[in-house]
Amino acid sequence: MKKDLSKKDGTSEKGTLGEVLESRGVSRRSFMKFCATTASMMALPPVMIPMIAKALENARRPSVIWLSFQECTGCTESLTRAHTSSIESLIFDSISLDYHHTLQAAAGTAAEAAREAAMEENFGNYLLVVDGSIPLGNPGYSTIAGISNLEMLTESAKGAAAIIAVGTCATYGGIPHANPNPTGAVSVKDIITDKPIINVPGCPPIPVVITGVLAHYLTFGSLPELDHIGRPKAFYGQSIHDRCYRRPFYDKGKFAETFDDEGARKGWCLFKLGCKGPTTYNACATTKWNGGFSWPIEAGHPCLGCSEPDFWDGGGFYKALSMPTENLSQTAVYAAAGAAAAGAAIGALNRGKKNASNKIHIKTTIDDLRKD
Amino acid sequence: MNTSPFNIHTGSELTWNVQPLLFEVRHALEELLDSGETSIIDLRSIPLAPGEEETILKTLGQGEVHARLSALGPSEIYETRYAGVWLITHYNEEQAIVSRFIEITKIPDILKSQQEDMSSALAELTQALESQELGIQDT
Amino acid sequence: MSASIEKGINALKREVDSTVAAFFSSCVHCGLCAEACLFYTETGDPKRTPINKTEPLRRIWKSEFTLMGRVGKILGLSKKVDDKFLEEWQELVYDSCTMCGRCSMVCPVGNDIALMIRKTREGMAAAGQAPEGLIGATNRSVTIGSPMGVKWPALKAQIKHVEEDSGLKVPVDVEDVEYMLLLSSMEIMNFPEFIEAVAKIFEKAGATWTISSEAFEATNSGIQIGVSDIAAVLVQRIVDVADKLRVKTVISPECGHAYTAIRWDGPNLVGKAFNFKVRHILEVLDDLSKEGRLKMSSKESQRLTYHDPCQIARRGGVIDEPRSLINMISDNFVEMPDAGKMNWCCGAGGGVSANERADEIRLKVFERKKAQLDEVKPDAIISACSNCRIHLEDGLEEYNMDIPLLSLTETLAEHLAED
Amino acid sequence: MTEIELLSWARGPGLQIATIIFVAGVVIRIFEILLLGRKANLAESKGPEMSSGLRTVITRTLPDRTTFKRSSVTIVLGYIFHIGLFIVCFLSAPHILFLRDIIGFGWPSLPTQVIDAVAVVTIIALLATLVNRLTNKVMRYLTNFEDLLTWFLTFLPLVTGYIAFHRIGMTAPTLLAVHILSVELLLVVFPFTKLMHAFTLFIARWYNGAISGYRGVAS
Repeated sequence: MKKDLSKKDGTSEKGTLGEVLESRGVSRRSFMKFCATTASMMALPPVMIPMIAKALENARRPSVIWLSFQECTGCTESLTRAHTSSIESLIFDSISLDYHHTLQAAAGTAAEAAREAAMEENFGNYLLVVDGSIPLGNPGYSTIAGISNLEMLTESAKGAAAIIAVGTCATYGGIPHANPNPTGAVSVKDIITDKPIINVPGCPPIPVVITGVLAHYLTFGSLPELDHIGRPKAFYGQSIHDRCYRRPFYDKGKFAETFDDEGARKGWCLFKLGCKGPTTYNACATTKWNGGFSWPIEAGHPCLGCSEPDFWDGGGFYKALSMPTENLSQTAVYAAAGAAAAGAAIGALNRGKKNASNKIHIKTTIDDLRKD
Repeated sequence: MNTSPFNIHTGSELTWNVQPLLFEVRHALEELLDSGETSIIDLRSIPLAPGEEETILKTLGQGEVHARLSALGPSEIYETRYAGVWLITHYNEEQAIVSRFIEITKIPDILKSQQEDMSSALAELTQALESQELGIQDT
Repeated sequence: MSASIEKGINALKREVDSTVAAFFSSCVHCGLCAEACLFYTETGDPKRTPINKTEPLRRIWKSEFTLMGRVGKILGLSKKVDDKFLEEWQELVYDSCTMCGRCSMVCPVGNDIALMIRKTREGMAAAGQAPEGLIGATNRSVTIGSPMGVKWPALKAQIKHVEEDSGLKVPVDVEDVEYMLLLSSMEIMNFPEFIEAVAKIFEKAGATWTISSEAFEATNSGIQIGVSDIAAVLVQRIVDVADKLRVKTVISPECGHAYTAIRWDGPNLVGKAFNFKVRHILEVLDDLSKEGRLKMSSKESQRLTYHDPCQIARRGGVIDEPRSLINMISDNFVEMPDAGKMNWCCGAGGGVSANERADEIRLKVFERKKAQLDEVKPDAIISACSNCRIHLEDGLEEYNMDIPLLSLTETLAEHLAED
Repeated sequence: MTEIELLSWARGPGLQIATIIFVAGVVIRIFEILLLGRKANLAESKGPEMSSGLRTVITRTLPDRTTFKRSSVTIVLGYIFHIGLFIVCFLSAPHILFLRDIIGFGWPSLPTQVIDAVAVVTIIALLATLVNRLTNKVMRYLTNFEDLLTWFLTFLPLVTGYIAFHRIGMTAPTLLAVHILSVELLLVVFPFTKLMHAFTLFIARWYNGAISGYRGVAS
């Protein structure tokens, strides 16, 4: 991708991916290896490898514009710190990343010119990647080249074929959106409603998932199947809990109670330590991190639920999911105390009522047994 | 079994994926024998506990054939102790594993010479012969 | 003055206390009480489910003494207690319940349903919804002194007969004696042998006793109809005489509800603990036996069973005494299934026998007792309640069974050792 | 409102509201009952009140032989769903955690498979209870809206819990939120319906035992 970014004119190499690879002298065998790995990356079954090969061969390189708003650059870091293999660079070689203000060599007017040129040239066909949330509170909270995030997003979205929202900030507002949300941060889908949006949440998202989504678009020229909150089902189809290798401990009722007890050392379930695995949908349990080396739960830390909306406001990372988020015992004690007073008052009312009944009671005699 | 650099133990309890996977391999081998149908299992699609992959590889063992590719980084391909069951590991140029498959087939396709490569090989060879660039004359 | 719905509602309000509130709060409508009630088991009519009979009291509790009920009342959602509703319930509260308390023993949440029905009757009676038969009996109790209209001259005549027959003296209005014997009208009219039996036993035991000419009636219609004020008047008569004669112990005769009335409800009705003890005749006899003052010379050879009168056994706590007494005179004693505290009612207690309207159902539900008897096939049935006895005889006749009924006291007297 | 927001509401403000209504309701109801008081018994006693009452609190858990024979279906179903509810409510790990957070201590849990199986049995027993309620002559006669409402509100958390555990139909946060909300609904309704028997039956049984015991009868 560096090759592309070094080109300051903003144009992209033309031709199909097959032609690009051929011109690079990539052998068919290498290409097959690339396809196999891509299939694995896209979480597609291996039987689809030949189909992927055929599709990739004829794929055209799309222009990609990457916008970064209120974010920490963690998403970009995640992507660029992914193992710099020739395989993944092939994926990036097969797109034309025309604008990414963190990565591109161009700056200032030239950079913006590149963006505008790419948008114009590929109007209706380019992919828009967004990381970071958009502040609605005051346009001055976050600007690029004097343009507010909101303006840049709406303008860039007009000609986009599709938008990929990368990271929890772009997908659901993320940490800027967390209570009390001082900037009025919102997600991409809160602003753009007339374009297909793929949400790739995570704080940050797994790099392979980002490339996987790109590969899917590249391979099939279409968006992958999405779940009810816009996430590709291939990666977000199952909860962490369902795919967690520690799940059998949950089922057996074996839990780590603290971070340094026997259960923690034996690798038991982290539910009691606040693991959000049961309510979090992501691919960490299978894809893992750092090139498949490990992932948070394997390292002994509960899942934070970072790929879910509002994960920052979920009542505390170390509070188990089944626990109330607020201090209920205090509530209960106050309620009981208040109710005791109320109960005493009602009790007095009841006794008063009974006393009144006793007072108006006149001794019953045999003359009172029949109605007149 | 403890492959983690952290002090996290992975006892024998963490092997529940091993058996089902081996059963799947056996079933695929049966299919191969009966109908000639080949299968591939993507080891990346299974949520393996630390140490499980090693157990699977250890169980499958190594057989007679062992090949090494140099294509976009190295790849290691060998037939396991069970004929027809192959293990394919793709590495990138930094020697990190990028994907790993168990393939149940007579010979993995990727080992075979590819049609397109043979075509360009033929062209290359022809060109080399024509331009006398084979360098055999000056021995 | 007269009865009115307002008085009925007021009476129900007066009856609500913490027990009633706890009971109604706990009912889950499981229906188990129905299976404990012979009025349901023998008719199969779900209306007669015990807890359903307490509906008038429940409505008042709910709308007057619960948080949601008060809110509901303000919103006009509470179920009305009016004349029409009470009239509809009359047959359930009086004709279909003997207050035997078997339901109170099976309720899984522990509701004393019999107590709740007793309380419900207070409201029914005050609202003028008591059955005619019970109103009549109550009137006679208060005005004449006995529900059956028995007056002192009648008893005096019976005493004379007894004295003539037995040659024993029956003490009347004697002060400072150990025991004062109460009688039920039923015994005076139908079973004067009971007086003779007591005279014989006390003679042998050397106990001092008396009958009062002013207050001899043990039964209490006020308890049955459900008017505590009237029940208190009737109890007070006994208390006054017992205090005047300075007796140590008042004996409740072979009558079920009389025992409840004087033993358990009495002091609470008059609002004062008694200066004397109250014992059932069987308790007295058992005490005498334990002291060696009651000796038997012979035994019954026939197969005997014992019918536990509800108010004496389940609601009275006199369960072991009759058995140890029967064992003195029988080697052939068999228990009916569910005997003792879980015994099935004969079907005529709690004012049902005084309520002619209930005659038909009273005999219908006797089938339960019949089934129990069919299992043990006794030669004779012993009981310790004249009301049970008369109804059992009625029932046996209705179902063409020929089993004689015996009074335990009388049977003991027959086998008394002649020194 | 997103599903995670819904879950957060259920675990936060929702639970607060439900707890306040539940605790306050139960306390008020118990005060309301006990403060009505009852008259001291002036009759000479034949047995103790306190110990007799406590004995009945325990013994009334078991039916007498004849009653069991006559109503075995109702009784057996009652046992199954009550014991099942107890196990599912108080012996499953997430529930113990919930309670530990409130009362400050926990206890060992049962394995998930056991809880799962018990939940299924309890659900079936509750369904059978409903069928029994609608077919049994007496129960059908006694049944009112409240009986059906409380049945439903007891059934709901079981089913939503089962579905949430097995993740059927919707995603986990929604299912968990729905489960917690169903429990909140149950808590809110609890003090004002016959569900109160869970507390008042101890009072009722004690009174029953005390009244009987005073007369020398073990009830």
